[in-house]
Amino acid sequence: MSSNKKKQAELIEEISGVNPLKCMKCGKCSATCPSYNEMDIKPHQFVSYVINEDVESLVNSKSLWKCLSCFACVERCPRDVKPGKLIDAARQMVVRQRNNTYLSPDEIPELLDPELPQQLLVSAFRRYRR
Amino acid sequence: MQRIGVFVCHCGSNIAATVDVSKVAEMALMEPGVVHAEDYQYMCSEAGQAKIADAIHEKKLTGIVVCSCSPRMHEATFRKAAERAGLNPYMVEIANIREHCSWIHKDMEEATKKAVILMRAAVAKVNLNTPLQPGESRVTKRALIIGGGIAGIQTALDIADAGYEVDIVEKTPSIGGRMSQLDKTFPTLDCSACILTPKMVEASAHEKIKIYTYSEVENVSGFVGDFTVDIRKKARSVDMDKCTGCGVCQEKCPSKKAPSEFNRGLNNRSAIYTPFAQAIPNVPVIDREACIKFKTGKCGICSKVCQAGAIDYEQKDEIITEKYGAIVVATGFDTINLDKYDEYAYSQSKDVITSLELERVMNAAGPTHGHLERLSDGKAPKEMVFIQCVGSRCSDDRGKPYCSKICCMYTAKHAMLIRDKYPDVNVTVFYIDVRTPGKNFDEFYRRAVEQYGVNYIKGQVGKVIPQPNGKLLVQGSDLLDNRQILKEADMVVLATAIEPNPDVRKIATMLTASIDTNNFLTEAHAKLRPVESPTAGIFLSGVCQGPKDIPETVAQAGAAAVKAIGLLAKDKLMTNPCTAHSDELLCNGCSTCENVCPYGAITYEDKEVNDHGIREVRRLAVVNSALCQGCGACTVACPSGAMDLQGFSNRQIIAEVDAICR
Amino acid sequence: MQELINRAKEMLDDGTVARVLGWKAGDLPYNPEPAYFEDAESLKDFVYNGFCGANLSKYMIEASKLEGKTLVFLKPCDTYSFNQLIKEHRVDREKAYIIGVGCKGKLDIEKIRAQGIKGIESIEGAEITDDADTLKVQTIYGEKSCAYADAMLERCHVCKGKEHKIYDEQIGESKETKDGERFDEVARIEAMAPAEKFAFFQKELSKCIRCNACRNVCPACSCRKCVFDSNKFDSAQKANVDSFEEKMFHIIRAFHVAGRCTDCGECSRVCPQGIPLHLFNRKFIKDIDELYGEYQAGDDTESKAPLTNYTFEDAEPSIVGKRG
Amino acid sequence: MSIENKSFRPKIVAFCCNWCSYAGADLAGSSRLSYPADVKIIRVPCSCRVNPMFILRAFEKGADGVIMCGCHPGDCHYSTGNFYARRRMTLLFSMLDYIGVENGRTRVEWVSAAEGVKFSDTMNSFVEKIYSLGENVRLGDLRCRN
Repeated sequence: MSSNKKKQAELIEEISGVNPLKCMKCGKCSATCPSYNEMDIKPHQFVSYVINEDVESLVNSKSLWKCLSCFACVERCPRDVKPGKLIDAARQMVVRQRNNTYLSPDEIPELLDPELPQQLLVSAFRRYRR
Repeated sequence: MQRIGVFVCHCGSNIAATVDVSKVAEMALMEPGVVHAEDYQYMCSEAGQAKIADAIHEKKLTGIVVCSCSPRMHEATFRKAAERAGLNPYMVEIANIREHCSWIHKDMEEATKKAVILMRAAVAKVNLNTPLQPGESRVTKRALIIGGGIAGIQTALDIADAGYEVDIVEKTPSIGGRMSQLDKTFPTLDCSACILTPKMVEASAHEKIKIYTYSEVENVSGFVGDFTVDIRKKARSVDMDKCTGCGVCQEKCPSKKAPSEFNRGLNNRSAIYTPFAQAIPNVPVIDREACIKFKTGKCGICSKVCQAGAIDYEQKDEIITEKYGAIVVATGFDTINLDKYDEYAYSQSKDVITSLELERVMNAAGPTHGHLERLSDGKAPKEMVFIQCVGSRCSDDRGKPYCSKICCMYTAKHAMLIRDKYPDVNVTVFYIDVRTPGKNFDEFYRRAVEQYGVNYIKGQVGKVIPQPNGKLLVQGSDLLDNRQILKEADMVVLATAIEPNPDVRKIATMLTASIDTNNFLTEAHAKLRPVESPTAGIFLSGVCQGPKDIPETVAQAGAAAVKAIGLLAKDKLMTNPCTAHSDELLCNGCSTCENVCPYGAITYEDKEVNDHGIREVRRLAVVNSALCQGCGACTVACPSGAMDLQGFSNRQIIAEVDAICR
Repeated sequence: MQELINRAKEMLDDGTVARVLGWKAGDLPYNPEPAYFEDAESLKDFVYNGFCGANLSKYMIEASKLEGKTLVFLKPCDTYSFNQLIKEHRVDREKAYIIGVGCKGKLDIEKIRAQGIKGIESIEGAEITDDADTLKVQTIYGEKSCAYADAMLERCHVCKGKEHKIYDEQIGESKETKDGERFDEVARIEAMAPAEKFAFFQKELSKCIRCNACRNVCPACSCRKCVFDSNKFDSAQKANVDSFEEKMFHIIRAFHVAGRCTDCGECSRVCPQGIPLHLFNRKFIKDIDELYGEYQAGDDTESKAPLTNYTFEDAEPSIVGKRG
Repeated sequence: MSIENKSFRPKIVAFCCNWCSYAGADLAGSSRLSYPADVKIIRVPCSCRVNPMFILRAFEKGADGVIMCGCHPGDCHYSTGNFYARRRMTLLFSMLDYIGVENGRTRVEWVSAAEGVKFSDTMNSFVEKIYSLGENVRLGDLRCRN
């Protein structure tokens, strides 16, 4: 069981490319987060959850789907830890587990605004196809 | 054939835990020329050195290999030991089996194998070593200090008090440096100027100290004991001998729109100016960029009002060339540029300031005459927010990876002073960690919290948003209460990271002193030689070597002075005998080597040679061994292989290569 | 040719020069060799024709040590070597009287033989004054012919130009012979796969018999004592066939002359095994031109050589891998 | 690092200048930043002391890789040494590449005295490269006589 927890934490690190040990617990991510009040686990806590190998709680958290992927925390993190990437990776894990329940390309409405940032699209798909 | 002794050091368990030292000694006996090999607990100890001496006597050794720590650590120790035992010190070579072997490898078999190979390479080299005799060079008994801040002033005073001549070169119009810009100092809350200005006066009045302000080091040549330095004295446009420092010119100057460097650009100064009232020398400078006379040719008011006739618009930059035995770098620091930290709105609001700017605001001689007020509207602030670690401890490319060290303490100082003087002002400090090691430091910080009610919140600020009503919305997080904070503030103070003065890289290059990726000058040894540069004769004082506060700076300044005095006290220096020399019979006289010599140590002479019976006059390269520093550039440039380097000869290096590849 | 002899006689007679450095006929019609002529009488053997490829600059090192001036005949490409030797203080300009001679491309007997022309008795059309585009070759099998251009040395196809870079006087016209690009062959090899490059050079270098002809003829290889003959590098272990110098000789030699080699092509001309040795030197020249700006050794006597010069922005060695 | 062919242990010679890179290697050591034991360091006063002949000699004697480390350009203890070294090595490496010797076998890195981490990283990646290239047969085989 514990090795499974470890694997999950490692998977998150691998998907996100983030080394959570670089975090110096400054809290700038939480300070900068526009969704902070909606979140049950706060951005700076994502990091310690991964360090403590408690990916399960992260995956089951409200925060997972409250993160706007605005990447303000990624932009401003002084230590290159980028909690936004961790949460994104956790979402990817969920998406992967659900296999083929997510959108297929031909389901994408044709009238999408071409100016729309791709990042927003991707994160929107992940959020609304729960 | 040499008679070589090999000595393998255990270094306690530092080497012996990963390298089978007795095996290395055993293998050494199979190497050509080796007549003695042994291993011992600590070769560098007195007993260890005695073993070397005994073996030299008993086995009539002509060469020594010590397998131990880095030659940068103990080469000198073992060479001296050999010399005391009657062997030429340059017959000693070190095989580095600690830093380059035992400390980085875990597998004993592998590390031992490598140690044997390193030993073989050293033995192969020693087999080709020849006794070398160091030459002598003279010591110019004068020191140069680059930078006239507290570090430079203190070093200069200490050296001068020991009886040696000292010159200070300061880039700005006055000595004093950053400390002169500070209001109070932690943890005693002394007035900065009150403790600094007496030192400035003392330095300027000292008969052994000469101060070149508004001057820069332009070129450095030579080497330890005998540097030649060109100093550019920038045109001041004021005759220093005639000026009485009355200040009338500054009052009457019609151009008053140049940002004051001393006040960090928070207010303006006249085109002819002294940076601050206690400036030394108290002689103004004309800023030619701002001066109407220089821009349009008309004006000349300062010249008209100057009763001493000291104004000289024709003055030109002057180059002074002087010789020095030692050079101390004391170039100090600046705060980093905040362009990359737009989230703190520094460029958007006048009420977001750096801590150094706050020093000027708090200072009676500053732009607000010491009144704490918003720079946008002059109103007294009610809510003040301090943000720590702005640009410090960043591993991205926006800031600096190191801790700037002084910010925690000066922020506590600022918070305390504000709460003391303006009790109705709320002060909030957003911190990541509060770092207060040092005598009376933590007590100081606790006083700010307990006695003065400064509100410390653990959590970095995410952004500062200027509001239409002129306030600043600070969005932070409180990590301990796990809540996000939105706070309206009247002023925000950024504890901006410090960085070495940007000019230091240029200076380091001139001095050939090593410098790290953060532009801090590298010390010769992090623990044991913290005030010396690896380049002989160059010493480090103050923040140019790493972040430090005033007491530490003064302590290091004194230490650098002692090191410089130790050098100046010598009459003669032994020169490195590992210099280039040219084989007369092989030299083509082609001048290729001369072109790559950085020291001008190679000249050409027409000399008569006897080349196996052929007597003829040839143009030959001659190396001045006093000038040669032994880099070896010429040896590779030489097409015929005539030029070789003593101590690192072609054959020696090839023997090492062969031994490693065997 | 007669004009050269007349002028040489004149200068010997009036004592301007003590000797003449030129070429004299060899035992075969196509192998004239460098020679000193000390009097008018000896000049009867003097020749100057299409086979006088030999670059006389290097001989001026020794001639500079002799009493009096030496009259030397230099072709346009030879003058680069002479300039380079002045730069390196190896020749004395004051001791030389340089007559820049015209050149219409020098011939390579191997190129003629390669066209199946064997048993050569005489060759017509190689004289410098001949305007013919064709060589008539009398052989023991009868008369054969061959286009002049097809018999030219490789270096003449990429000729650096008709201009003499240094001279006291000029005699004779030169002809444009360039019909190829100097670096084409180098570029062709550069484009090969590593294994292919290696196979190419291994094949070529394996022909080497270490006769040292390339070194002896090279005007840049003018060291009093070659590193390969000194014990300074442990590189002179003659007994060991598998020794350092055997393997690395040509690379090291090319490196030693890098930035100094004028690309005179003498090494390839004299190699008895026909190894295209100039491909090493020219690779360095191409790299120097591309990385540090165009540089022609011997263009002048003052400029800094590329290997004794630098800029802060110089390419890093890793560029080698990046260029692909 | 994955070492596929365990029986192959490369010989790697590293030339390090005394003032920066050798000190950087010392720092790597005192910081216990490991790199494979295949690397053996030769101390030279300056990178400009490294004669291309030394490098060819190493290859000829069986080295599988040669790396030269010096002070960063502009930081040379002797002011200009590494500038000359940079040109020399660029031309030498280009020549080796030209005759078909794999370019990965030679490298130049600028490592300051403060860059222990860089030194160790550099050596790790260089050794890995040499493992991937395998034994150096070409320079040993490039002889003038068969």
